[in-house]
Amino acid sequence: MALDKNGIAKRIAQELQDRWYVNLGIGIPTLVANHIPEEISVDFQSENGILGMGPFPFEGEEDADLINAGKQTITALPGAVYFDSATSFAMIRGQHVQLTVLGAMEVSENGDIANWKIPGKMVKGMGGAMDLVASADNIIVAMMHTNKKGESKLLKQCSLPLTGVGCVKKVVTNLAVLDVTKEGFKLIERAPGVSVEEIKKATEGN
Amino acid sequence: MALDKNGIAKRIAQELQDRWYVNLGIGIPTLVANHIPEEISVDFQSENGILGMGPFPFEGEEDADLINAGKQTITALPGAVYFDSATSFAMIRGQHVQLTVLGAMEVSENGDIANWKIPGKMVKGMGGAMDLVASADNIIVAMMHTNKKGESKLLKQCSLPLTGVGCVKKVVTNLAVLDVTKEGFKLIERAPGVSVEEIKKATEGN
Amino acid sequence: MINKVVASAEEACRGIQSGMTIMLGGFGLCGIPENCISELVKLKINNLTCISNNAGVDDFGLGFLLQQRQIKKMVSSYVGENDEFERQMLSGELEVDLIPQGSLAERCRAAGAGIPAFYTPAGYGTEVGEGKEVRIFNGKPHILEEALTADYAIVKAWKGDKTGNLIFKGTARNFNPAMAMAGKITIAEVEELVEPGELDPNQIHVPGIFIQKIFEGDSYEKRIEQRTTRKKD
Amino acid sequence: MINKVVASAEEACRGIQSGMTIMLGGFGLCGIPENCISELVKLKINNLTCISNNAGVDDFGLGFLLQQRQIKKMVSSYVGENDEFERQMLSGELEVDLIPQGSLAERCRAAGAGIPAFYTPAGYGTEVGEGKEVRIFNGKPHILEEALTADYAIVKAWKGDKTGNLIFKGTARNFNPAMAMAGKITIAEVEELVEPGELDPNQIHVPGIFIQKIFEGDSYEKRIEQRTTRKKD
Repeated sequence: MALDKNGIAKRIAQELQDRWYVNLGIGIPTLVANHIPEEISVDFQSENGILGMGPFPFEGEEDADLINAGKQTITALPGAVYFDSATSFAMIRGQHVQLTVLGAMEVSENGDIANWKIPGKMVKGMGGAMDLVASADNIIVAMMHTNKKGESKLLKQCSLPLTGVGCVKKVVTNLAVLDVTKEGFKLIERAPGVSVEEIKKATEGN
Repeated sequence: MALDKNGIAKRIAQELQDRWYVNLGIGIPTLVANHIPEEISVDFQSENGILGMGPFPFEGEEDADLINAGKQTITALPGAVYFDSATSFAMIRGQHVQLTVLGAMEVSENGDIANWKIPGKMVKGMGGAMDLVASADNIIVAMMHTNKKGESKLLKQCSLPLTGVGCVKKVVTNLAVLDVTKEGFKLIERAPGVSVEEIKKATEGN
Repeated sequence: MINKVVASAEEACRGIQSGMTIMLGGFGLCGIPENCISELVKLKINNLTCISNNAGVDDFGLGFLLQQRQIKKMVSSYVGENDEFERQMLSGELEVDLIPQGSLAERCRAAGAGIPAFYTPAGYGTEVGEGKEVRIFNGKPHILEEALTADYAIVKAWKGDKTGNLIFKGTARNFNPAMAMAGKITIAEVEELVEPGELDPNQIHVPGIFIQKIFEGDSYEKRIEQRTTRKKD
Repeated sequence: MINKVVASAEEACRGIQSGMTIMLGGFGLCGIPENCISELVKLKINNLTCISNNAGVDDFGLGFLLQQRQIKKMVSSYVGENDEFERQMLSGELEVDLIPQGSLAERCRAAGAGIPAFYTPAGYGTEVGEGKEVRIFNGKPHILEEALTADYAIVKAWKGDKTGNLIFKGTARNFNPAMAMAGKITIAEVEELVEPGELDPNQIHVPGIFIQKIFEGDSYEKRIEQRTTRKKD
């Protein structure tokens, strides 16, 4: 049975290592925070200017001056710190953040990623995604294996305008975990009950 | 009668304008702070990380964590702020400091300045001088008109390694106030009782 | 101390004219200069180029200026929360220049710091990198990005003193410090204006040297864009 | 929270070896990592390249390492207060690379911020600019300066918490924040080490993400280099 969004997040959480600083994108990546193994310490960075991000506030305790990059109200854990946008991207560009998890529209077999623009449609902008993917040593993409039309999102070559080049190291989808290697996508793990054939069929790239 | 060091500093203080941020170098420039006209507000920046520098502390009130760029113990005025070296030179390079006053070994008629290195002698380093002279819109050099051998320090061309190129706008010496113009040094003012001939004789550059 | 206090948003914004480039701090609706935005609406100036990470929502923040068609061009990293914005963009009424968020912040800081250009890996190999110089450092391609300045920068802080020293609260800091450095003239509006010396000189986020005018805002709505909460057990 | 605490200077400096490049915060004797410098003397490692704005005085700060001939090369902006330094430099035992102070600070910040190179006007037309690319921006010549990194950066703060968040006091901040960002491994020694949450998250100068090891120093002499005072009236 293919994983749901929470299942994808839970699987990604297993990739986290003790003492890592992690940036989680909007959507499925945000859910990763709910599944951190108890035995490890990780800190969450949000690029609008907080390290040590905690859970959503209790009702009535929201603070308009305390949000995450998705503009959601959040809380700060003990030991948290606030900083400005230039410092935030100094952390990201300077590779002080060990892992970035983000969503994508397309990933190619050489690690290119497209997730910000569909020609002809309203373009909302790349936000911090281009900085994140160009900088991080370690990028995991969290997404569904196919789009709503059933077409593969793991391609030989991205058809949409790129967000970054050759940067994705790992993709976790509803069907599988795949590494991006010099030889293209390498199947690491199948979702429970999903066959190799199903995954191959849903994967355009090699 | 030629000016003494305090006289030079006092003359430079007349150049200061209301609402200016000012960086004073070591030596004669430091004395400028003692002669600010009462009717204007200026703030002193020291490049090691303070704006709103005050006078020396009273005896017994020295704080090892509060010094100026000359490593002297100082105080902070109400409204002062501390910052790090990168931010300090952001202020300087970004031209947020309206005036830099510094000493020099040589100034040339096109505004070059040499004040950091004498070949063959111990080189102490340029400190912040190269950043200051390359950045400031407004640089006044405070120095004696001639060196200890009686040789002019206002030259056609600097003989010592340069600190900055074409950056000095005004020179105040013990003998005169001179502007640096496209046509070279222009005599603006003589020290009391100093003749034009004396100044010409002591000035190699035009 | 150099006194930067002006009486009101009206006095602060005097001098801002049609056709100018204006930077505005904030991330989403968090840390935006609400009082100056209202004043810009009142001034009825237009053809503005606005540099701001986001473009507000339909009925708050920069959305007010969009409703009045005062903005000719937006320079932002993400503009997804505003129907009027979308309409004007798709119809071609509004120019939009999209910049990676980190490059936007660094380009503002660079302008304020006298760094005319720097290399960054962000955007290499994408539309953002087109036409820009590419250079390899440490085996990795980077593109050259130039400093970004503005006729006016308008920032919003939590506390400020009369000489312009600013302190921010929480994630309302965001783009405000870098933009405060980048404006040819920088206006700061604050929730609380105090005397010089009342703020600890160790704890100031933006030194007053970067600020030309400061005033205490009349009122702050501080609207929340995405109210997310959890229930107590 | 990620715990960065180590027991002592000895544990913090374990891993620093002969031949390495080490950054040390401080300006003059103000804000220098006294406990780690003592530990480096004890370790008897040598052939070090030290990046520090100054080189201490004969009997304090980096002077201790110079006395023991542990330094092969100094990278500084000003080194005028040290006779032993002068002797070693003039005799050719010690290499010295002099860098304009602002470029030194910005090159450290750049390394920490993932900016491999930037343009600055400082040093154009001087020995510092020789061999460096020159480019005109806004009609003014600038030179290209590259980021400056180190195997270890050692910084000294006033207060720190267990996750590495740092707060400085007065002008003892100086080069410490930029160097904290630039080290491949950064060690922070602090006068007072507290629990996470004890420092106000709004008032931290260096976020803990830049720090790998932190400890409370045993003792600080905090020597004053130029004791200047005035008399009470």
